[in-house]
Amino acid sequence: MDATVQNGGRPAAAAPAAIELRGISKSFGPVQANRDIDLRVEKGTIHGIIGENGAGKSTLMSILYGFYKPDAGEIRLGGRPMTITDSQAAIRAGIGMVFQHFKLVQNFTVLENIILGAEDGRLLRPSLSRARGVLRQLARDYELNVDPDETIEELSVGHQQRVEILKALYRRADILILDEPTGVLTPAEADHLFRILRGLRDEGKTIVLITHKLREIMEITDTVSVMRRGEMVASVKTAETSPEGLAELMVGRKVLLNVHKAPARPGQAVLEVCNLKIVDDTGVERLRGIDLTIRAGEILGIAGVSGNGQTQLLEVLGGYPEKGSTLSGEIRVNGTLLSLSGRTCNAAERRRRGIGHIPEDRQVEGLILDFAAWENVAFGYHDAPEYSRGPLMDHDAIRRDAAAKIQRFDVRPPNCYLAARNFSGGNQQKIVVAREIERNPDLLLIGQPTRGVDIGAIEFIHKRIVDLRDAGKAILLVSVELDEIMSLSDRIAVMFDGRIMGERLPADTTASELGLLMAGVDPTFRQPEPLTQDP
Amino acid sequence: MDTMPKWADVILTPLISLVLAMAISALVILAIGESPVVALTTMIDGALGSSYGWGFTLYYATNFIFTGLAVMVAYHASLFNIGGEGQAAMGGLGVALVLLYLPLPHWALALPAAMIGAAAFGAAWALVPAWLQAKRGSHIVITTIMFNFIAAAALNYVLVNLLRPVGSMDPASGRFPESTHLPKLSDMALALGFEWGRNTPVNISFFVAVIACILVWLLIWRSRLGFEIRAFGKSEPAALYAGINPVRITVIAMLISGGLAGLMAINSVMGEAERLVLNAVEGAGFIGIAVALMGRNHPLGIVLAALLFGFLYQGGGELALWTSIPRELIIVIQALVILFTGALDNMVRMPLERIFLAMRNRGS
Amino acid sequence: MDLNTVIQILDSAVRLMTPLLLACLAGLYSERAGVFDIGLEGKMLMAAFSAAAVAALTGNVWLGLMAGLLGSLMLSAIHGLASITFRGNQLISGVAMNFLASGLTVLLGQKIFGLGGRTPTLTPGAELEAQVTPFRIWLSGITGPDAAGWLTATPRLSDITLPLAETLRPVPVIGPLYAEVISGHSILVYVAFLMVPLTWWVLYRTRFGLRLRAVGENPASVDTAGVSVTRLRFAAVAIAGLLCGLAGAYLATGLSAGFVKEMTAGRGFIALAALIFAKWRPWGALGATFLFGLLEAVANRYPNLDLGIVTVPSMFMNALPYILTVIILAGFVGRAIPPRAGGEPYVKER
Amino acid sequence: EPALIFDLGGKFDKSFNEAAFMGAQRWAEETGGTYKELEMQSEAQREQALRRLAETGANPIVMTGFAFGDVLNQVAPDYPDTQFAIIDMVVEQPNVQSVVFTEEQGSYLAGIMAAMASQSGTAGFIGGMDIPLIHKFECGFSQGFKAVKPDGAVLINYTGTTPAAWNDPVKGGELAKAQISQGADVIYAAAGGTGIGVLQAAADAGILSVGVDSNQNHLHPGKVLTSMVKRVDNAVYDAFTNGVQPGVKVMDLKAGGVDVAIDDNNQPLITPEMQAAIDDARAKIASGEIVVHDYMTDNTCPVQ
Ligand SMILES: Nc1ncnc2c1ncn2[C@@H]1O[C@H](COP(=O)(O)OP(=O)(O)OP(=O)(O)O)[C@@H](O)[C@H]1O
Ligand SMILES: Nc1ncnc2c1ncn2[C@@H]1O[C@H](COP(=O)(O)OP(=O)(O)OP(=O)(O)O)[C@@H](O)[C@H]1O
Ligand SMILES: [Mg+2]
Ligand SMILES: [Mg+2]
Repeated sequence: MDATVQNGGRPAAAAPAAIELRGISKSFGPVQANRDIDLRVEKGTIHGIIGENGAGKSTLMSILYGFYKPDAGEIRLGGRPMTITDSQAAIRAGIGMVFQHFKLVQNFTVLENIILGAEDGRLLRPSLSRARGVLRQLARDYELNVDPDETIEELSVGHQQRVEILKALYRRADILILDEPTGVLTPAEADHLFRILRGLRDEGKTIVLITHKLREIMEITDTVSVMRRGEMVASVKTAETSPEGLAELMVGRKVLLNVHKAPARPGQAVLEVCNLKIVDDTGVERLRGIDLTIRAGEILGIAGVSGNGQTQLLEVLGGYPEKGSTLSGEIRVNGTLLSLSGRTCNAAERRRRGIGHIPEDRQVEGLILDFAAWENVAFGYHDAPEYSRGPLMDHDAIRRDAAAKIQRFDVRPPNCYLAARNFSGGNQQKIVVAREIERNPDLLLIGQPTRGVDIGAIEFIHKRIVDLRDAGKAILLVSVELDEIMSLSDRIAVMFDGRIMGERLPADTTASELGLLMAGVDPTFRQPEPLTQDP
Repeated sequence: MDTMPKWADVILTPLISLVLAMAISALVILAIGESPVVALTTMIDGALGSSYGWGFTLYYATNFIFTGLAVMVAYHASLFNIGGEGQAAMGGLGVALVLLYLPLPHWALALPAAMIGAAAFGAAWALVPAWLQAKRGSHIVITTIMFNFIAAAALNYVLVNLLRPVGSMDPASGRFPESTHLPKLSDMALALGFEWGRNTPVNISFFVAVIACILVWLLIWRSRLGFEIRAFGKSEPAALYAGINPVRITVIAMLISGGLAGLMAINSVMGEAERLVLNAVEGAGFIGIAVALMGRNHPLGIVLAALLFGFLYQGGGELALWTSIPRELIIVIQALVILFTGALDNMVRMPLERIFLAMRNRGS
Repeated sequence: MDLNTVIQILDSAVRLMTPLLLACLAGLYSERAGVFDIGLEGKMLMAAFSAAAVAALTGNVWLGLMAGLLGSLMLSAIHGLASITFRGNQLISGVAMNFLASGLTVLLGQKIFGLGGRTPTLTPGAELEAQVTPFRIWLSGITGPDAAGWLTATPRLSDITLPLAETLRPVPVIGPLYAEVISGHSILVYVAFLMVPLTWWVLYRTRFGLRLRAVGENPASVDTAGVSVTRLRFAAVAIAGLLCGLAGAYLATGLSAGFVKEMTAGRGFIALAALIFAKWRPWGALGATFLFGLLEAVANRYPNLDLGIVTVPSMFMNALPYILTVIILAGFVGRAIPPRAGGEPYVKER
Repeated sequence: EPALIFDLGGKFDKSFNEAAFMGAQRWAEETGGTYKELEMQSEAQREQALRRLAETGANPIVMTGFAFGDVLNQVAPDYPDTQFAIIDMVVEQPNVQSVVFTEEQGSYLAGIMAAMASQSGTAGFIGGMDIPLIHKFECGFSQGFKAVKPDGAVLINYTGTTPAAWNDPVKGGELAKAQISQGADVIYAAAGGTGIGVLQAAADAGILSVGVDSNQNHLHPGKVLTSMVKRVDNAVYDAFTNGVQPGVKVMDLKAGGVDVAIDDNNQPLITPEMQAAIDDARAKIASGEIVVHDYMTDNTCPVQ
């Protein structure tokens, strides 16, 4: 199955390939991340790479970028053999890379981040003013607008990614590698990114795109390679393949790409939120009066561009509103009023009331990366009676329980002693999902359940969420993936600027209608909401 | 991941590091014109060669176990407690007040009472920095450093003006009542019918220290509180998500830490000096940092590191006492041991890993 | 409190803050680059010893200064090796440096001078003469007597009178302030104060500074930009060494005349506290160290504060700077966020 | 073979340990004998050192510093055949000689000299660690000063409350400068290594200083008014040469235990009147006509 495609989507006949990798191998200690890999990418094409979590995609691209040194193999660029010893060499060879986890300095401005490592001289001032000019040019050419004087921590992830792309372009990259660029983007942002990428390709630049989303592969790439367990299993023209085919190549079995679920049979109201407001410590109103109800046996999906209050909503419901913020309104679960401040407003108390929570960021909130998997399975429920023996924790009981959950959720490797850090993102997510779902909560809060997770795992996680609903539980699902929202939810609410813009049934709406709502436009009233904040 | 068997990492690496440290120390000794062989044999003989030497080694180790545990507990909550020195000094004050002013007819009563006094004073001295860190975000490293200085001044004031017997030159309290003197290990050995460590200060506090190690181990790795402390130490946002209260954990961890540091006083003040002297801590609070870090913040490691430092203290003391080698040499040796086993350990580990990987690849 | 008292206290504060300021800036470079350094104390001590020892042996304070810088740099190199090259624990390494300096200075001092770790007093006199003579003879054998005379000129840093100090003195308030507080310090005091704007400029206006700050916040960003993390961090640690060297040399050859064991007396730790206080910023460092210097100077000036009804005991006045630090920290400064990558060795990962 | 144990400050403390060391050295040079000497690392070693020396047959065993008192009290009865001498502390045991110095008397003389040398009528005292022993120096000095200049003032500073106070010449110098700015023109330093900084600052400012314990006049010839010498060296020398007589041995002014040092370095500073005043006070103290109050007896000082 080792078909190497000779030609990309553009006619480039006999020209040498922009990138040619031959026999690349790389191991980390005992783990072989890449095994004898060949890859050929034509100039002026977009080449996709897909594969399960941990298949070796990021490693391969990091080698190309000089970030890791291969154990064996050869790199050719434009037909010429290159030794890329470090990232500086890669940059000089015209390679730019946007890493899965951005390499930006959080408290620097955009401009400072852009020139870092590519300054013109010893003093910053000339570099900064030149970069400002170049940036303006790039912004015009590629619709890459960012405020050069904003610090990174104040930017949305989408904008942070623009900065990463600008960094590469500023260094005049001809080859641009993007590692899971859309994992954190909203659909609109992703569309924008693809427009930019197409523009770059049309200018003759070569783009390598790592992604878990087959839709994106089909939409934008010219050719695609599939990796599995450190090996390259296929390279094909995108036009000659199908999502199902790719999925099967990738996972090694048939994958259901759509969720099958029975119609919902909603019962009593489990969660009732009434006029919930939050003002944060800087005085900005983050939630402006949220009203919503979720009943037993239904999934309420919340769509919206990230940063419109979803995070705050999840945090408040989860019992840990941001420090220094002021709350008002009412939250009831199963009819009981929850406190919004004070000693009884904490996550442990909420769990006792039957609220489970899969947080948006598994690595920062959901897991303690240095803890073993079994400890993470108890995390948050560590004072549960079945985990205790007198004043101490019953480790045997926890491990038994953890092993069983890991088994049921097909976490790989099924080793409950391994530190969470050493699982791939998809498997980390499965640990969190297992922990929360298996507690059988009356209400489950879910934030971005499948961010960065491979399709095999997505299929699995979606199925479990639906199972929980069918068991008569209420689910609040927050996701920036419209596909996910549309296919999982029984009702969809769209959040914009701290408000619910409207509610729709999945069958009665379209992606474009939701998109408008997400942008703060209510198409039914044909009257745009004011974009400015209330005084 | 695991390129090296665990035993190699836990035993071989520190051992080779220790040998390297000793080799450099030998060079230093040569450089000042003394004989490394004599120095080494004096140290080993003096510290480990007799029950007498062991008696001192264990006495010092007891101090270091307490301060090491103190640093460790705070460290697991990601708090760097440099205040062991001041907390231990205050613990000494607690011990002295209890023993001087409470009528305690027997050591078996005096010990728990003194332990409560020591732990309470030590913990109280840690409370303000803890609270300021939790509530106001004042950096605990500065506040605990400041509290060391403040403790020194306060203790000086109390000893000179309040606890010093009239007419005494010595800024020290009076002697504690005879009835409160702790049994020495040597006495216990005699009671069992053999002679061990006569005239050495190691006393029953050593067992208290060992028990403290076990309790701290249980606390950190077996209890819910310990789970919360470690979780909070690794990630504050995750702790919030799990319903762990940062203020509560910060304060509790520091109270336990300060209490443990304070407990050192039952060994040095109650067990050895039997009165409170101005300089009762003698830097053990700072050694505790090295002990905890070298012991990889695990009670077992702390016991081993404390023994190592006990050995260096006693062996070095012997060196200073019985040879013409200046006592500062011991400080240099300590520095080298800390450096090689604590900070340069990767210098040994990296080549070892390569060797083990090569062996495994050949094997498979 | 009259003007003279104010002037005296400020003057004293300037002297007392100078070693703190230099050490604080040293810590700033190192920690801004992501390498924690609790070994400031040790480096200062090593520098103080090397500077005093060489000044005593050669009779030349400038050679002493060089030696001080080298002594401190040596410890920096070890710290860098441990915490950058071998990715060891930076705190342990710092503790080790403090122990090493504490032992080595006395050991070497005793070996060389036999004065129990003290160096000879750096003022013309018999004690110094005995040390310097062999060097002078050796030197004049090489260069001839004239150069030897020049090379062995001053064993100790002298104070500099700034221009117009005497002329301006009669001007009320400003005159004495200028003549006493601003003028009349050792060259290293002015160097220390100039280091503040210089550091600010380097940090925020140069390429080196940009990269330095970046490597302390997110070393991966620097690494992926093709700049060596190791080299940057070593540079920062070396600068820290040089600044500690100046601080130590100032203690031994400027403020006092010779080395006494443990003479840094905890100033490295105070500098560390000042650094956190300053939130790792150069101007903040100036303010924080000035505050510490001022508090100490005030406590020195008023050893027993007589409040009429009660006399505050001297122990309390001694502890006052530390108590005030805690209060100020709790009341006004708030949370200090350290450089994000501080304390962590850089290991490549995605 | 006699033995000498130094207190924690170490034998080169620029203070009384060093003086003890000098005494032992003098004995060794004169008699050609050898002696054992011990420097300790920690508090717990006091007892260890005493016992080990006693067991190896050293005799007499001399130790410097009050901190040994408590331990010696415990240990001495176990070794009835060994003679001990302790400096700066009284230990009542049949085989212990307690050597105490009347530092207040020597300091009193220094105070007289300071008062006579002072133009401004203000003198300074800088102590090391704030402990009772140093207050004894301070109080004697103040009494002597006030005896000559009742309206004058003595400024008093202590360096600190930790052992670091003995080794901080920088702070010593700063304290001296603070006192100078308040008008002090003679400063008495009883502060070990810190005193070096005091003497230096005084010399730099062109005023006079008074050294302590050993003769420090040579450190800044012509700038050190005198040194209040405490002849620990003599005490050690005596014990080594003549053995130890149990009981309390008071090394007072009369016995030459304390005195103010006058040598070539400070001779030019000593006016005839000053010399006469010292001689007069010396005689009156010896005869009991002047009683210098000892701070230790009641923890107070009659003059302030
Ligand atoms: N820094 C590292 N240290 C040790 N092993 C590593 C490291 N980086 C990668 N690996 C190993 O290499 C393998 C491939 O990892 P890589 O990150 O390339 O996978 P990936 O295909 O990018 O996965 P994902 O889709 O989750 O991003 C992993 O299974 C892992 O075992
Ligand atoms: N430091 C490490 N040591 C050993 N193995 C590691 C290490 N870091 C990551 N791995 C391995 O790398 C593989 C991929 O990890 P990676 O960090 O790429 O997860 P993830 O794929 O990033 O998640 P996602 O792509 O969803 O963000 C995992 O199988 C994990 O076992
Ligand atoms: Mg990846
Ligand atoms: Mg990944």
